[in-house]
Amino acid sequence: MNYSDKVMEHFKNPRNVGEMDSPDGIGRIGNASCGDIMEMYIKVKDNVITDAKFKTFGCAAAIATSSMITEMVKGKSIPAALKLTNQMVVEALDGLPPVKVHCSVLGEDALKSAIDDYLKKTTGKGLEGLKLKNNEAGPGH
Amino acid sequence: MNYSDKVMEHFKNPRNVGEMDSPDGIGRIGNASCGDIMEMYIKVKDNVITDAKFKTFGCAAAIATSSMITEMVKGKSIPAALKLTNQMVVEALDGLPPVKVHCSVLGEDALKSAIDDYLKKTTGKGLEGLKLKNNEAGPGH
Amino acid sequence: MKRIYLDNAATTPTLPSVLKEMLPYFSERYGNPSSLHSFGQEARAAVEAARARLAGLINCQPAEIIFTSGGTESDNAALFGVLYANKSKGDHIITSKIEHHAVLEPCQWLEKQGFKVTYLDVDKYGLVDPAAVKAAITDKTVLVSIMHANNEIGTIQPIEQISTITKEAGVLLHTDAVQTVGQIEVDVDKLGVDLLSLSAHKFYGPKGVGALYVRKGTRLEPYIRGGGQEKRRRASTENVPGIIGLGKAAEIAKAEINERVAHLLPLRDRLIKGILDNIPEVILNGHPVQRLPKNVNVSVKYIEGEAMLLKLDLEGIAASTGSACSSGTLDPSHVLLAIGLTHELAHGSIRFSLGRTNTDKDIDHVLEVFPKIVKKLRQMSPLYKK
Amino acid sequence: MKRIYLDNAATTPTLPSVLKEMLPYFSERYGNPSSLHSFGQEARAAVEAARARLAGLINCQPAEIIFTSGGTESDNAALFGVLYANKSKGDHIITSKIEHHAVLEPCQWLEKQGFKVTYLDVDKYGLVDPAAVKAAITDKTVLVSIMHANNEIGTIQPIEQISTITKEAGVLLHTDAVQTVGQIEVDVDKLGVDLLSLSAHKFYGPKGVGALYVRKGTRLEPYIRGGGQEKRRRASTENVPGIIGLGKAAEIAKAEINERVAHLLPLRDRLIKGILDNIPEVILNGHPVQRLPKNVNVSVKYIEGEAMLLKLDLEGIAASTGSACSSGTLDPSHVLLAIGLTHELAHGSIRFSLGRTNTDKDIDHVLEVFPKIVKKLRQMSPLYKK
Ligand SMILES: Cc1ncc(COP(=O)(O)O)c(C=O)c1O
Ligand SMILES: Cc1ncc(COP(=O)(O)O)c(C=O)c1O
Repeated sequence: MNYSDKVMEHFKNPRNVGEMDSPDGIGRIGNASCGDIMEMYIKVKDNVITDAKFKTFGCAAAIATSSMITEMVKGKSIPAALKLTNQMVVEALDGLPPVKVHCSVLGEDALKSAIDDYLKKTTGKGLEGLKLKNNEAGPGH
Repeated sequence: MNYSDKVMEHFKNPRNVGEMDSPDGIGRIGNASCGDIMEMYIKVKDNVITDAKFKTFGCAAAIATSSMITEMVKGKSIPAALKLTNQMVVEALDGLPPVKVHCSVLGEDALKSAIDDYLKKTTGKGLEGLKLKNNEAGPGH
Repeated sequence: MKRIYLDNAATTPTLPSVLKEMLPYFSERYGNPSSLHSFGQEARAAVEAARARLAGLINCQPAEIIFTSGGTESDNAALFGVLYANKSKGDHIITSKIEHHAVLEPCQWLEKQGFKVTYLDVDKYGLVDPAAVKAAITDKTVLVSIMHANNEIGTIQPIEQISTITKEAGVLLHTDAVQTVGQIEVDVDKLGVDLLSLSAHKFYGPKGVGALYVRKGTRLEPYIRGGGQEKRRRASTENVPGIIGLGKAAEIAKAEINERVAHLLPLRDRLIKGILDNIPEVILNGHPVQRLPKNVNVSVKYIEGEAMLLKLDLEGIAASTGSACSSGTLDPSHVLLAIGLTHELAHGSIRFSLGRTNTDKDIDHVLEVFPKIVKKLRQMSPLYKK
Repeated sequence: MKRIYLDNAATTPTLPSVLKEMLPYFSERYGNPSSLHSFGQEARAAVEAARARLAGLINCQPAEIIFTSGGTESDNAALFGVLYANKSKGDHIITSKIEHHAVLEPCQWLEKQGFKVTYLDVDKYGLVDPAAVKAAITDKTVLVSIMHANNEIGTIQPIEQISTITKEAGVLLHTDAVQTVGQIEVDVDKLGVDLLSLSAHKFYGPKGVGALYVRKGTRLEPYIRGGGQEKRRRASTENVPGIIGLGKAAEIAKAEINERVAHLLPLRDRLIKGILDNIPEVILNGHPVQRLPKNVNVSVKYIEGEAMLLKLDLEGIAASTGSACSSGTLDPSHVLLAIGLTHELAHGSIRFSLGRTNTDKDIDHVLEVFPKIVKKLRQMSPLYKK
């Protein structure tokens, strides 16, 4: 596969791998039958994402995307994190092969699901108008 | 073309090329539209073919066949010459490529036409039951 | 870093001795075999010598061999050529669900043109049941096409049993032997097939050249049309160096075939055993015994194939996977699904295919590196709960 | 004996510099470009570099190039692929009577499947009349296929004028440029074509590899089916060494093209003049000016082509003929008949096709030897009356 050095670097040394003790939000996206599952955990303090972790079943692009997006959201406020698009993740990775762009969509969706989960837990209602780009599976699927 | 050495030898050095002054029989077979024309001239004395010559428009196989058949009939009696088949010419040439076997048929036909012509001139009637194998053209065509 | 090539089912290196025979036919003996002059005739003679060598490997007459551009064209030409040439006889093909795409896609195209295709199921080992072939034959059946051995899981089909049935029924039998020619014995008479596809680059010949064996008397419409080459059965200026390479590869294969099998079987079995013993929750795909000597295919639970493949590549080990992530489509290998694997297990498959030069040391290295890779990826997997 | 190769329209030697670039891809960088590991990726990169080189030669985007097994496959794939992909639009093809068999035979096959084909006449020089193309277009016409230059008589067609017409009519235009790519300028935009066939071995690349240019947006069904290669437009493991050879041959052709033309034109014209001046009753076939720089084709009255060819071969000169005697069929060249030659003249044709390394000395030799051969054969001919 024709991956950028950045993708390979994140695949070789993924950041923020693992589960989180008592996370403030959890997002789970994808399913094994399409070959990708991402779980994202966030810690939030004063409306700012202070930590993020992930577990991913998937290809190198899925793993690199997960790693990159957890790096990108750390330190961002919830509104700022919500502005993160899969396109920005792809750019941060110096591009993805066309057939792999859907992995970055999963990453964006996993993050949004985690924020949705956090909001539900704290405000009782989830992300307004939450629409996941990847229509294969909803949160918690 | 995958010709035997014998064919190539007769093609390079064809025997008995040329016309004949006052031949006793002339056979002409084939036509230019199928790419082969053979003219055969025979001299007959006491029912024996004492000389044979040819002119041929055609490929190497046609030329070699003509050369070989003129060699083969010289010294043969008319009945013996009539027993000459294209198969015998092919064998004498150490074989011909399958697509070229029709050239040897032309040779046999040219010889028969020449004998037919000789018989017509001498006896007033031609070769009984003359059937040329090559149905493209009759004698003198 | 030493690189270990374990993807011999995808392609093999051209043997130096094969390349050596090809070389003069590029820039020196470059004639077109259809040309009548001496340049052409020396090329023609070389092509015919190569045909005889290949005939020697699969035990047929040289005239029964049509040179093609590879296994895919051979498969396309066989299916298309038999069906169109026998339209008056019938319109029905029987094949299996685990054929190579080079058979399946032409079948799908033929269906669009009105032909009928039966795709037979296979059992969990990937075996076609000869009785199912028999049951599927109708009076409209023209051709049965069952591969000799599967490229992914290595299962070898009971072609001899199937040919007994097709002969009885008066139906033609084609086999895609791309994965077996040069690897195990392939004898068209013993197999009893009427058509057989092969490809040079799968057994140490060059890429871009293959052949279709067509039993004498079998009616076949040409697929590539336009000239008198290959006795009007396959047009186009012959790939002379490629054909010579194929001929030489066949000659070497014939001499080496027993040696090749004897060399690979213990390596294959050690690798299978080593993986199954050292990594928990791994299953072997394909038949345990009726299996290509070069083929090892396992599914590793909880992790995905492309990730494994790339981790192995980073350690210098070249392998392959049936995961969808590697193919650019959303579906994993149709073969792995057909033998009953879940999508998850199909995505978690990895294939090692061994070759002539692999050694015990190579196996050692894989067995050292691979369990660690699996462990790392599992630690990252949300599906894996220790 | 020095051999003089004057059959460059049949095939050309692979340039040593082309072969040199191919060599590592046989036994060292042997990966399958579809493989994800490093062996595969280095092969993939090389294939894409070759694609870019070829795109540079014909002035297209790399993505518009599909690699094939040669000119014949490219022609088959173009005709079949366009007609089947555009079935809803129409069913009519327009072509000419002097196309290569690689175009004519697929047309005949398509006719059997119910498609309609118009075969346009040509004038005595072998030119297609653009007005005739225009007149033949109906609302069912999908494709016009007219060759860029004829392989036998060298006549170059007015493709630019034809493309003005096809564009206006909204009809696709294919050209068989097997004889022009690498020989004269070929620019797909200047020509205005939608599809173009080429073959490596006609311009100093290896045999068994070619390409089909398909303008972006043109619908095309694949012809060789079975895998995701070439963006699903042509299945089969890529012929990596062959493709790299094609790329290198393209790069060299681009650099040399003006030089090639400048070198061949005077040689061609000297040979034509020399033959016409020194041998009575000879006619030049093809167009006197709109003609491939390499092509000399004459008909010699009263004698047959194969005999001339073999006599020349005995003198070390390699040529070609349109005589039936060379083809194994009963009919002489359809091209020579289409330009109005009698059977006798068609049988008496001989083609010399020049190449990169031919010299004035070679021409001298032909002009010394050929008249003598003609004289000898005429002395043997029953048609020749001095
Ligand atoms: C079983 C099988 N059939 C057909 C093919 C196609 O062969 P090729 O790539 O030479 O066209 C392959 C390999 O790709 C194969 O493994
Ligand atoms: C005009 C033309 N088209 C097509 C072809 C076929 O090319 P190939 O022999 O590479 O298949 C040739 C040469 O044989 C040709 O001259």
